[in-house]
Order: sequence, then C-alpha cells, then structure tokens
Amino acid sequence: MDLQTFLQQFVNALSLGSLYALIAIGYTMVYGILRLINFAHGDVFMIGGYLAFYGVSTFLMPWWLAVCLAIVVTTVFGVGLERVAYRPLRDSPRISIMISAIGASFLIENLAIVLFDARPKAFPVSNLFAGNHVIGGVHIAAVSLIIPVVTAVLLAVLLWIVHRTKTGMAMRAVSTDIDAARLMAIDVNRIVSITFAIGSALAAIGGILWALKYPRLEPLMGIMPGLKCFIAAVVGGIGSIAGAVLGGLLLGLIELMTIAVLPELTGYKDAFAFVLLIMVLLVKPTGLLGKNQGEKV
Amino acid sequence: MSSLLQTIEVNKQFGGLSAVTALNMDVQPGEIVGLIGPNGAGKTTSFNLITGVYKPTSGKVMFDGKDITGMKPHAITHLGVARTFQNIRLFKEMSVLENVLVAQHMRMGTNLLEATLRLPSYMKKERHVHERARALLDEVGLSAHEGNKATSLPYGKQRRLEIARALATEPKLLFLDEPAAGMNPQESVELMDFILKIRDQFKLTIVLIEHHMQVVMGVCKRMYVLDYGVTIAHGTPEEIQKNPKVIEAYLGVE
Amino acid sequence: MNTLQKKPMSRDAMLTLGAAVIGLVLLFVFDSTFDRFTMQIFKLCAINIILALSLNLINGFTGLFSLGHAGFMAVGAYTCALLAMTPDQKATNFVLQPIAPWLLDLHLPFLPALLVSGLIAGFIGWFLGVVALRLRDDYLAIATLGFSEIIRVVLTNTQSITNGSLGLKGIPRYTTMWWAWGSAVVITLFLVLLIKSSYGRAFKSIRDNEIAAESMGVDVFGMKVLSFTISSFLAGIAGGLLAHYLTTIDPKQFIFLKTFDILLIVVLGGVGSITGSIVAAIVVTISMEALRFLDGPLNLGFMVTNGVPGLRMVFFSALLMVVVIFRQQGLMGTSEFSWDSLSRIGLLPKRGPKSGKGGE
Amino acid sequence: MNKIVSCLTVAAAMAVGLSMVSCSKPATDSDVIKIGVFEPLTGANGAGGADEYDGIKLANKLFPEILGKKVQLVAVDNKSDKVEAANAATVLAQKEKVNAVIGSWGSSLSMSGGPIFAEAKIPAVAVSATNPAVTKGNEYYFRVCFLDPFQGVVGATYAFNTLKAKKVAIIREVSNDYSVGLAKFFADEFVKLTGDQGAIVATSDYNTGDQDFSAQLTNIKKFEPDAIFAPGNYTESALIIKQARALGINAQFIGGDTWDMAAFLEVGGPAVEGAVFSTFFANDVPINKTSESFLKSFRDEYKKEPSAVSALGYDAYLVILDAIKRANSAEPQKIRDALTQTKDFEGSAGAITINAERNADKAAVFKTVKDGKFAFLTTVKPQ
Repeated sequence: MDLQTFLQQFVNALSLGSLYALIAIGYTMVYGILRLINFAHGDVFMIGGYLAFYGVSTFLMPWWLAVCLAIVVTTVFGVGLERVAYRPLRDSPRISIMISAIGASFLIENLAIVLFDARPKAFPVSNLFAGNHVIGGVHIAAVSLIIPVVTAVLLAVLLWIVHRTKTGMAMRAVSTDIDAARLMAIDVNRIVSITFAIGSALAAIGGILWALKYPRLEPLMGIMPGLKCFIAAVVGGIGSIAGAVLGGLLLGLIELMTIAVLPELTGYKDAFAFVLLIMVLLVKPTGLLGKNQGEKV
Repeated sequence: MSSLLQTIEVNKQFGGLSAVTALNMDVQPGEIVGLIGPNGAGKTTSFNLITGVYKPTSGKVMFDGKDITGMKPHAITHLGVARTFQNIRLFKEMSVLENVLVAQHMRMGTNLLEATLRLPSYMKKERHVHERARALLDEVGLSAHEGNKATSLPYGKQRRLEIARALATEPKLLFLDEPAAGMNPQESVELMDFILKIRDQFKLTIVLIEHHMQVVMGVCKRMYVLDYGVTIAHGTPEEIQKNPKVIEAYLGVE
Repeated sequence: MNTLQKKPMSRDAMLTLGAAVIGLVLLFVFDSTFDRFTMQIFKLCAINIILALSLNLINGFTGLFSLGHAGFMAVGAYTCALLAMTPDQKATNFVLQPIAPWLLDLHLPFLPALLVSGLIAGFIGWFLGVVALRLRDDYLAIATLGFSEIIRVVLTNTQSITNGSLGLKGIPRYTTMWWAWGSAVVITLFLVLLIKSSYGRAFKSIRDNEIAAESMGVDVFGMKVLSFTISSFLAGIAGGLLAHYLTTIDPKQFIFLKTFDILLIVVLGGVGSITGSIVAAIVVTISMEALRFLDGPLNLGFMVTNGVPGLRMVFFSALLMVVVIFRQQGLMGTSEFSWDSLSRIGLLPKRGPKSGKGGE
Repeated sequence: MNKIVSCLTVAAAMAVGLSMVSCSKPATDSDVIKIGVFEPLTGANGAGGADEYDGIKLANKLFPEILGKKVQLVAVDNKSDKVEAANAATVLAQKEKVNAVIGSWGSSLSMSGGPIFAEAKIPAVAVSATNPAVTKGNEYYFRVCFLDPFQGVVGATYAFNTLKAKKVAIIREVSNDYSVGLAKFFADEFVKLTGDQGAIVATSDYNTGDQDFSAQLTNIKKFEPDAIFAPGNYTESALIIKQARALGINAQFIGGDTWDMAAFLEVGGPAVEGAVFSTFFANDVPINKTSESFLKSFRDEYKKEPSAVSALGYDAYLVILDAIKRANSAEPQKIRDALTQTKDFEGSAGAITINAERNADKAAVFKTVKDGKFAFLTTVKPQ
C-alpha cells in the first residue's frame, strides 16, 4: 500500500470511527447507570434521522430548525421510552429488562415500517455539508471533517457535565451503587431520565450526522450501527465515556484497515466487529478503559 | 495430627485495596473454629478465598494435605468443603427438596445418557439421593416443607435449609457464615446444640463466622479475630476476651 | 416416571394413554384430510416447538441469556440440506462457482443427515460455549448474537460450500408431518426427562444462584457448556427440519432477528416452562398466519383502511412488550401442565379416594 | 411420560383447532377470476414489491374483466422472508385457490414459492426476477423480464464497445444472489471480449445494508479502472457512487436493472450523473402504444414516474389476461398452457415472446442519468 492510499484509508477510518464514537457514548452512559443494553438505542438514532428528514422535506423548515427540533423530539422520545419500557422493570431480573429492551427495539422498528414506509428515503443534504476537500492528495468529504469536531465538542461537554456538575456527581453515584445513591437522597429516577435524555440527544445528533454522511433513511438503518456502537462501547470499557470514544475510533480503524490490508476479506466486513468483541471480552472483559465490577458474595 | 485446613500467608487485594492480609489459619480435624471481627474485617472474603469463590492474590490454601489454591469452588466442594452464605443463597425457584438434591448431584456419579433414559442404575441412585435428602431435611426439621418453594420458608428455616444443603455435599469441613444472624436468643441456643450435634453426627470440622458472641464463645474451642483484613489475635475464647487488641478493634480506641 | 412419588397413578396413566391414542389417531386424520396450507402451518408449529424448547433450555432453565439461535439453525439447515441432497441436485444449485468436490459426493439418507446436522451444530455450540460462557448476562447475549452473525457472514462468503447468497434450492421435501411432529415429540420427551433428572436440577440451580450452585459442587461452567451444547444440537435439528420443510434456504433468512422471533415465543409461553413454550409456539405460529389480515385493507365498520403492511409485526412486538412489563412470567411462568391442574380448574373431575371413576 | 404425551396431545389438538379457525374462508365465487399477487410489501425488498404492485393494480383497474368475469387481485405480503414467502405462496395456492400468480420481486422469494405453485399446478409469472434458477425446471413459472446472463452480457458488451473500457473493477453485494450472479456473467463476458484475463482489475464485496464503502473504493482506486461495474440494491449503489466521487474516483459506473428507481437519483444526487445501467423499460421514450397508454394512466393514477418494474408488473397482468383469453378458460392448467404460446405480445416494456424455457426473449434498454433524471440511451436486442 502506498502512502497516499494508506493516508486515505486512515482518514476514511477516522471519519467512520468518530461517528461510531459519538453513538457509543450514548450507549456507555445508559449502561453505566442502569447496566442495561439499550437495544433500542439504534432505533432512537433512526428516529432522529427521520425526524430531521420530515422537518426539512415535509414541513419545509430551515435546516437548523429541523435539526434542533429533531434532537428535542428524539430526546423526549428516549426519556419516554425509559419510562414505559425500562422503569417498570428496574428491580426485575436482568433477563426481563433485556427482553424488554429487545421488545422495545422490535416495536419501534415495526412501527417505523408502518409509519415511515419500508422504502428507503433520500436524506436531503444541505449544501453546507455537500462539499469535498482534497488535502495532500487525500480526499475528505466536508461532512467527514465536521463529525470529529462535533464528537470532540460533545465529548468535552459530557466530561464536564459528568465530572464538574452536581448532576454529573449524582450520575456517578447512581452508576456506582444505585441503592446507596437512593439512600443518599439522590432522586434516582430523575438522574436516569437525564441520562436517557443525554443519550437520546446524542443518538439523534449521531443519526443526523450519519444521514448526512450516508444520505439514506430506512426503518432498519439503526440496527447494525446500533450493534457496532454497542461493541465499540464494550471494547472501550462500558461505562467509560473516554473509553467509548476510544472504542469507536478503534472499531472504525479495524473495520476499514483490515479491508485495506486484506482486500479479499471485504465480504466478511460485518463480522469484524463481532470478532473484535469476542476477543476483547475474552482477553479483557472490562474493556480497554473499564473498571472491574465483580459480584459481591 | 495433621491439619485439615491450613492457609499460608494468604493475601487478597481488590484493586489497590487489601481485603485480607497474611491470613494464617490452621484448623485441626473435628475442631469448631470461630472467625470473628467487626464488619468489613474480611471474614467472608476469607471464606471466599478458601472455598475458591475468589482467587488469592498470593499465598497458599491447603486442605487435607492438598494444595487447593485457585481451584474452582465446585472442585473444592468435591474434595469435601461445604459452606453456607451470609446473604442466603437458596435456589429460589426450586423446592426445598430439590435444593438439597442439587447438592448431591456431584456425588451421584451419573451420566447424561443414564439420567435422561432413566436407566435402572440411575433410578437406583435417584432413590438413594431422595432418601438421603429427606433424611437431612428431617434432621433440620424441614420435612414438612419439602414440596414448598425454598423462598417461601421463613428466614430461620431458610438458614437451616442452607445447612442441610451444605451437609448434602458430604463435607469434611463446613463453613458457616453467620448462621445465627436474625435469630432470637432462644433460637441461638438451639443453633449451638445443633452445630455440636451435626459435628458429631457427620464427623465434621466447622469454621464459623458469627457476630453473636454467645454462640461463638459457646461452641468454639479456638478463634481468629480479623480487623481490616489482618489477623489481630487467635486463641481460646478466654484469651480472646482478654486481648486488648480485640477490645480495641471492637470498641474503637482513640 | 412416577416411581418417585407414591401417588396412585392409574387415573393419570389412563388419561395419558387415552391422550396418546387420540393424538396418534388425530395425526393420522390430519395427515389425510388437511389441505396443504393448514398442513404447512401445522408442521411449522412442530418446528417452532423444537426451536422454542431448545432456546428455553438455555434461557429459561439454565438462566443464560443467549441470542445465538439463528446461527445454530443455519448450521443445521445447511448441513442437513447439503448431506441429504443428491450430487445431481447439488450440482444444479452451484451455477456460479462449482461445489467443493469432497462435498459433492457426500450423500446421506435424511435421518443420519439430520443427526449429523444436530451434531455439527452441537459441536459449534460446544466450541462457542467453551469460549463465551465465561461471560455473563448482557455480555453473553451480545457475544452469542455476534457469533450467530459471524456464522451468517461466513455462510454468505464460502461460496464453494454453501453456494453463498444464492442459497440452496430444490431441497427434497422430507419434512413430512410425521417427521416434524415425531421430532417434536421425541425432543419434548427428552427435554422433560432431562429437566426432571439430576442434570435438570443442576441447570436450574445455576439459573437460580450461580455462586451457590458452584459452592454446592455443581460444575457450573461444565453444566453451562453442556446445556448450551444440547440446545445448539436441538437448534441444529430444527434447522435441518426447516430446510427440508422450506426446500430452499439462503444465509439471509438466518439473520439474528430470527432469534428474536423464537425469543418472542419463549417469553410469551413463560421462561422456564416446557408447556408454555409448546403452547406459545403453536399460538404464535398460527396467529402469525391468522393475523395476516392486519397487513391488508381493514374494514373497521365506519371506514376501510388501506393495507398497512407491517401492522401484524407491530402487534406481535407490542404484545411482547406488554407481556414483559405486565406479566413477566408469561403464559405459564415456570409451571407445567399436569392432569391435576386440569382437575383443579374444573375441567376434570377431582381425584376421589377411588381413582379412575369419572363423571359427576 | 404421562405429562409429556398428554401435553403434546393437548397442544396438537389446539394447533388443529386454531388452524381451522384461521382457515375459514368465504366460498369461492366462480364468477371471479383470482390473480394472486405474491410480493414483498415489507422488509428489505418492500420497495421493489410495492412498485410492482403499483403496476399490477393499475392494470387491474384498466382491465378489470376477462371472459365476462371480474378479475380480483389477492395480494399477500411475503415480507422479504423465505419462510413467510413459503407460507404466503401456500395461502395463495391452497386457501385462496387463485387461478394464476404474479410475482415475486426478488428471485429467491420467487424460488421459495416456486415448488408450491408447481405442486398446485398454478401458473406463476415473475415480474422482475432475473435469476435463471427461477424458471429452470419449474414447468409453472414464467417471467416477463430478461435474465441475468443476458443482462451481464449486454452490460459487458456495452462497457467494451460503447465505453471502450479496457480495465473494469467490480463491486458486488455479496449477500445478494442477484448481484453475485450478474457480476459473474459480466466478468466472464468482459474477459472474453477483451481477451485479457486481467481485464477485471479488482473485485470487492459488501453486504446488504452497508453504508460505508470507502475502504473498498480506496482499494479499487489504485487500479485506476476505466469503469466500475456495481450491480446491487439501488440505495447501496447510489451511496457507493457518491462515496467514489468523494474519493476522487472518476471512472464510469455501470449497473443493472435494480438502479431503475427514483430513490437511486434522490440518494445519489449529482454524484450519479452519467451512471449507465441496463434495464427493462424507458419511460421517457414510449416504444409502442401499450407503453404510451401505460405511462399516461400511471402518471394520472399515482402522480409520479413509473419505475421499470411497475411497467413489468403491468405487463405480467396483461400477459396472463391474454393467456386466459386465448385459452378461453380461467382454469390454471389451461392458462399455463396458453402462457407457453405467448408470442410477440405487445407489453408496455416491449414485445414479449415466451420461449421454451418459459422465459421472455426481450430487449434490454440502456439508460443514463442526465440532469437528475433517467435518460434513454439505446436498446440492445437479444442475439
């Protein structure tokens, strides 16, 4: 591989990886608090994309307004989802909560098929993001430049919230020990709702950026990115925000660089993430930056 | 006489935190040994280290002349070590009888084919374990409840079921983790008699963690005192009662 | 079977014998009178029973949340189809890339092919079990889901063995009603005996409290691997039956969402109930067909809606949610069918001191 | 033993009871001719199925009667899933007892229903299933479109003769039998035409639903191909072209009939400008009277541009009606026999002659994208 091809592949990978990272943060936050794989996270992501689409193309809103509204509505949706599907089961066995999460995901997908139609829709890309840049022979789409910036900004904001605000402190308390947090007069339900709100807002932003980069919407578009971003969160160490970013970038790199080095494996691309997941879980189950969480006997 | 259980310089660290430091226990066959200390002293952790639930960070655990350090709990149980749990861990969806039957699975020496085809050889073993389980339940006074769900029992009976279950594994060494927790004085006295009885009947060696000093002092010949994971004293009940370090640990001294 | 309980068994035995005879006669009658469509659904019920039972063995009885069933089905389906097809049938399938020569001439009758497909699926399950069963809860779920996706991707890409995305067609239609229901009966029998044996107790103890089970001498890891292997074996058998029921398979149909369909059955029936899985498998399979009208135009009396494709699945996913939130134990919880339970709800006369007398 | 046997008996009895309920249906009306529509209306292929259905519905609306009987469409959704497809096909064949079947979009779904229709001796006419295996060995399956080998050959010929390409890269959807097949037929023909074993410089794969193709495309870029053949789903293909352009790849893109969808233009935007593909039908150049009337009524009815498969769906319906007329009977076996005799039937997407393999000998149309619209390039007749 010559240097230019390598650089191009590297840029491709970073651009995909930072998108993974952005969505993985939402997963990791929810998991950190509730120890719950929010299987529906990918579907919340899909909803974000569709809402922005309808805002722009059906209601003819200006771009910024459609995006803001989409984020707000998706956030409300995410919080509502937690209320309906997860809160009633908070003290149930984990299997029940997981089944509920799968059921929620299933339901949202099928509802989306009914409401949005199974046919793929083209996402209207604003000219703002449509351009292309060539830097030293390496081609970069404008949107690929924006994504890492957005990811970095959001990462900084989140780290600030979690480590510098009172709410963040409460979040960390809930994630360490939900019962103890309750005893400390922390309103656990409120903290969980806030976490879901943040997670869903991130999913919406991710969904919109995703749709800008890959301008095609369909009801099942959230499934694969959802799974992969969960894997990214696990690889990075679930519960760790920095870990999620690391995991996302790593997954992007592994997916694309493997193909770059071994082109004959292109057909197996979807399996890479899962192989990586199984390997990481076996070697370091807590992920790269995760903390150990043993069961107390 | 050689020791039944010996722990040699056993250490356990969680992250940077030392939970147990240099645990050196020595238990002779037939003894009843107490393990006491304030909350968070590392008593249950010591049990977990010996029974294989945790792996020691360093040190060695010897049972019956064998090095069992780092072995899996079920393998250690197989060698003849049984235990109960501080926070009761019964099989909650299973009946009282089944709870005891599970503990005998390991000793049944059956195989999948024989068991699913219900060959006569298996049915014979099955009858045998049922008889034994019923006998054990009778022993702990739970015969009347054999068909009930384990979690439907009142607290005290759940503790007894845990003991019956542990006995079903045919142990030589039995660890009891706070058997008297939640019992009134009357029940505690009964428990003491019961412990002595099963020791003799099943030829057991017993190590127990207990907060009820009455119980500990009543049944134990020797005891170890832990504080912050460190063994601060060991000896007979009388020696321990007089030990200034123990008094300090329990009462707290400026 | 009742040697352990000293209950009088004459009434139950008679009822059971009667039921078995009626069942057999019914199967004969159905086989000759049903139209093709009803027959297809009826067979699919049996296959879904096997799938639900095998998933319930790990999820319900051993307490391991595994989402890898679609992968094991796929392995079973491909193995069985490739073994039971004649070299000619295989050759006509592999139009783009010829089939690997060693595979071309490998040909077995249906029963051995079915057993081999179970064994291979079981072996893969064993391997995955050894690798992944150190993980628990959601990690295990996602790892098994991932594994089933890996299987699907491999099946798609190994063209000279599986014919890749073209799939296999013209698979002989061996899955008759007798095969489907016969397998379902044998497997149900096997599972009931397994669950009631000492092994079953060990499985359940792991589900109820893993640490206690380990401390009571249950080789938890070994038992988990065993349960997982058996479950994969059964899923492989079901996959083999499915292949010869559909007569055409391709990798896409074994996407992980397929596992969710089976999970739906298990949850509705009750996680940890064999009876529940059987009943739910039948109800869900049939309602999937019966509710097909939901996808078409609906006459609501006051208005006629346009066809809304997908409404049927909305119904099922909503049902799943409602069950998980409001009735976690599903239809049956962990309880099982017995004649006594029928008398308790008044469908049978209560067992009197003298058994065997019916009627009031 | 007791419990198991009894349990299963009760279960079986229940199954029967329930399936009886689900099977109750109104008595068949002999004044009605039923044509089954066997299409994926949801799932991965939902869009294609819906487009075909649009064409069929339109034809039914315009020609609702034959032999004095009303023609009724019975649509079942096969959900883009093989198990569902088998069930749906059984519903049509056994429960609804249709006289003929149209569909399905997606060759593999058609193959799932194939044996069921054959066993019930009901003729089925595939609309756009281009895989040779659909009709191969199935005496009751017909089609009104051309086949993949033909499409692969005309694609390669076009690339070689018209585009003067010497080096071609292929990017195929490995989980899609259509794409894998077409890629193979194209590659074989192109190598033959150029006489150069290395004429296909690279073959890359992706999976259905993938969204990022940058790694595959970057790999392809270094071979500097003259053209890239990318048969596959229209949205994935549009994304591929878009990403290729973003990576500075200027090679000519060639595709197959699946690109002939409005969403291809919408997703691809300016990037797909100039892309070339073979398809069944051109809506900007009516080739005969049928296509003229089809185009007009379709636009009136749906207020949108028809896709090629809509035209084919329309044709499939008309071909069946024609067969019924010639057979002077709505009996499935007679319709089937009449279908084999179809010759030079003037469909909206060109004349249809059913050959001995029950396939249609038809010309392929080449289209390109010009100013954000599909534009007719040329017609290639079968040799």
